[in-house]
Amino acid sequence: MMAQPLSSAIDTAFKSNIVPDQEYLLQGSVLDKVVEVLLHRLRGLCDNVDSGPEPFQDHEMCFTIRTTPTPLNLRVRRALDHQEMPWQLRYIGQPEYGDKMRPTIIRSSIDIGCSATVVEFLTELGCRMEFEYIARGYMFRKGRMKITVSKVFKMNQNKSQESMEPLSESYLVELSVLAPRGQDAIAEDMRSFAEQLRPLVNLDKVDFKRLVHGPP
Amino acid sequence: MQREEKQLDMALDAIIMRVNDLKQSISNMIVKLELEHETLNWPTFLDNFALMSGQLTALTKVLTQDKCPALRNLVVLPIQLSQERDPELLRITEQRVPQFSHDLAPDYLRTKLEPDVEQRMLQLEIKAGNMTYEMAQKQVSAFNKVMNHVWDVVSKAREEWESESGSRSGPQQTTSISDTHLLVSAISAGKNLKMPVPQGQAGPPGMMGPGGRPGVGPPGGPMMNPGQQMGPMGKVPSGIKTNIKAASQIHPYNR
Amino acid sequence: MAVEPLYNALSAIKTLRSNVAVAFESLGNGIRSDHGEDGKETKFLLELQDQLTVVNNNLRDVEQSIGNLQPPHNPFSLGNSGYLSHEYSHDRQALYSQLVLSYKWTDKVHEYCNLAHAQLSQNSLTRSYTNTASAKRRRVQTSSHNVPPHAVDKVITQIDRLLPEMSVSITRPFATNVVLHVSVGRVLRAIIAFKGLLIEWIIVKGFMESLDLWTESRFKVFRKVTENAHAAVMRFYMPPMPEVSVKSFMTWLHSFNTLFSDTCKGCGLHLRNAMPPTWREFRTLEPYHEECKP
Amino acid sequence: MILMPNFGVVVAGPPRTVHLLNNSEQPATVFSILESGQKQVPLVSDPLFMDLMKKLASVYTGKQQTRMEAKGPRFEVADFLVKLGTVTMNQNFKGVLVEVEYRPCVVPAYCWELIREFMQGFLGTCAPAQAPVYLQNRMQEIYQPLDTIQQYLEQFREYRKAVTVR
Repeated sequence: MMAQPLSSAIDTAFKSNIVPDQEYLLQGSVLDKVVEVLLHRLRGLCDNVDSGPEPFQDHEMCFTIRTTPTPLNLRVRRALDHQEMPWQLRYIGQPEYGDKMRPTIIRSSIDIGCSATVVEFLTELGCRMEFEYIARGYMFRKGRMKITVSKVFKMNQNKSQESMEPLSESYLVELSVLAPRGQDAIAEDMRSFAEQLRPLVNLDKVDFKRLVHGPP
Repeated sequence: MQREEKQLDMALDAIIMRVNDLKQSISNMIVKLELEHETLNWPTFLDNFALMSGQLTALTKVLTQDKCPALRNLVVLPIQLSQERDPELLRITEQRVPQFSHDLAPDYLRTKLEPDVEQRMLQLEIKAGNMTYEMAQKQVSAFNKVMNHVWDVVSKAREEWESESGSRSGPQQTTSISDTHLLVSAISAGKNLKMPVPQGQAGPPGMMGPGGRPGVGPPGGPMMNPGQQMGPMGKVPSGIKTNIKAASQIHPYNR
Repeated sequence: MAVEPLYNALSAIKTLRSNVAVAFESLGNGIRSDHGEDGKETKFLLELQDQLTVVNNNLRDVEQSIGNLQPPHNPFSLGNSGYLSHEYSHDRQALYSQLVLSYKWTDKVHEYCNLAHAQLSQNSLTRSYTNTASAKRRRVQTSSHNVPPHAVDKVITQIDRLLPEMSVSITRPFATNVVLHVSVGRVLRAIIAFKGLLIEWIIVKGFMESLDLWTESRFKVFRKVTENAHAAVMRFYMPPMPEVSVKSFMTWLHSFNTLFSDTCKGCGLHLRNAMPPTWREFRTLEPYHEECKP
Repeated sequence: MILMPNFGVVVAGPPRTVHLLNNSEQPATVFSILESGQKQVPLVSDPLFMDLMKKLASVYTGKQQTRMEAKGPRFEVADFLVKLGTVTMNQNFKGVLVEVEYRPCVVPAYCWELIREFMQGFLGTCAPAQAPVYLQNRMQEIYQPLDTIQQYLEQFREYRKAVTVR
């Protein structure tokens, strides 16, 4: 489509596998009443011991655009607690669950920092917003692994942040690593880290597709 | 006569065997105490006692058996006393008794307690005999009361401990699979999050910042991912807000 | 140096401490079983009273023995113990070499302090306690160095209100002295460090640049303005009337609001050597190029 | 030094055009401008956005692929930045663009006169008397790198309309 020096530079980068575009992912949840225990344990396990957990509050919007063969999912995320930060546009590919032997979900993912005009841009481009939500919680780091413990809220119309309606009585726990293609060793590290959080949280490959089509 | 002697021999053999067993286990225990007192734990120690007590019971059983002739009717006579060292005696007594002399024989053949021990026993028996029935009863009940109390305390502590450890190991729920599924399908596919009204208009409902010019709104101009390998940023002015923030955060005066 | 009274004082302090500890301990324990059943409160109170009297007496002793002490006139001399660093035995050696080092160090500090004091008391030309290179013009007036913080705040907020195009924020990174962040219109920003009400240091930078006290602007024009601002600080320097000095400097700085849009009074042009007029006349605030100034 | 604002066009079903531009002053930034009728939506982003556009390829009929480039030397005079760019459209020479930036000043209105005087200094009568149309509505606002891109885009559009070399 475009043959430009910059894009060809990116092409080369992709070809030589230095662009971290693969996301290794494990998901789970923890009940509200024991989230403190989990946070405490994560504080001990993770790198940012002295600074404590990093709080965040993000607004995420999910867009789709009709492409062939499958529609494309794009996500826009912005930090509500740091309005001056750039917004994040994210492409997430189809997750691969693999067989029992594969420790984590793998999906391709492109993270792009961008300006606040991104929503208008996508809308004009022909994308349609499917849904939006607010995630509020804490982020931890352990080496390259990122652990988020967050509460998912529905967007309400009057936008007041106090009266947000939580989606469930659990916190969502996600363990993810963004790595270049072919670095499957990290998945093993993730599995062993997830093992340390058992039985408090069962981090696993959650196949939401089956859930959506399964019984409600 | 012949038959009785045979029976006596057999009974003595049995008794000697039992006594040897007992002796063996006592010496084992002493060795243990001397060599392993640092690592010895209470249960094994008590096991040793239990073993000895069992052996004692066995011994008493042998003594009270019908087959056993009445030993108290028999007399042991020292036939010969000698001041000479007797190697044979030394061997069979495991180097304990070197000679069978006047000095040692009375002690080894003693059937009654030593006089002063006997006297003290007598005193105690008198004391016990003098006690009235009520007093004894009272003391017994007091003792029972104390024991019951200790028993209660111990059993209560045990109950608590067991219930606690039981609840801990029990399946206390910290995570719910249905919640996991709910949350994951919500953030992945928008389950329960999709707006009730079907979107005829694709525009987001007015939660956009100022459109048109970027950087007029809060997010400041073009900002790069710091991890880019594309080289240093050019002259990229960031938002005004960022500037102030940066200035107050970085302490230039802190040397 | 009489050692005897020192020992006495130390032991008096020791007694005092132990008796105070006793008093607090019995106070902390409250009424004990050995107070008996009848009138235990009064007994306890009496006991406490006794202990407090003892403490009082001890305190008096301490004060007395302190009164007997004389402050040392000269630094302690280690004398021959200085040679203890030659001690051969290993475990001792470490201790004594450190002792001697720290003695030497304190001795040096003492010496330097004396020298510095002599220097500073002679040299009345300094503008402040620290010698800055550009600061040796006029007589020092300690009064304008040492101004209560709220007075400084008042003066600055007054100036802030006076000049509409200028916004000022006050920070105090080091206790009392003010560091001002000033922005003039959308043209420039400046950071000004004060000592009391005297301007110590100023850096002028572009509106989008990040401010700190030590790095210069990326742009030539603002480096030039910074230079001129240092000259202006000198020009407006007036210790007897620090408020006036600060006010006139700020007014001068404020005139840079039109740095890019004014033409030079001398040549009537915007640019000379690709630079806008960076000089402002001190009294009239008229813009001139560096090369055109009268 | 080279300046290369790149120019790619993608057209979707309703007339919508996405221009992707890149400036060597901000090498790690991609500027995208989406034109939909009269409306213009700019987006400033990481270069990875290019990769995302490739994923979207099936949406677009890459009908009019035009690639324009301004390339040339870069000079610094005191705080002025001057770039002389040779404009090519699909390898064909189109003209020369002169970019003058006065970097210390962030509000165009403050320094327009100053820049004009500077340009008269070396362009003589060729120097424009008026600020570019794009800037005229934004004279009082803080200048962004995106504003430079927008002006280049405007100039490129002119070149595409003009058939002959100016």
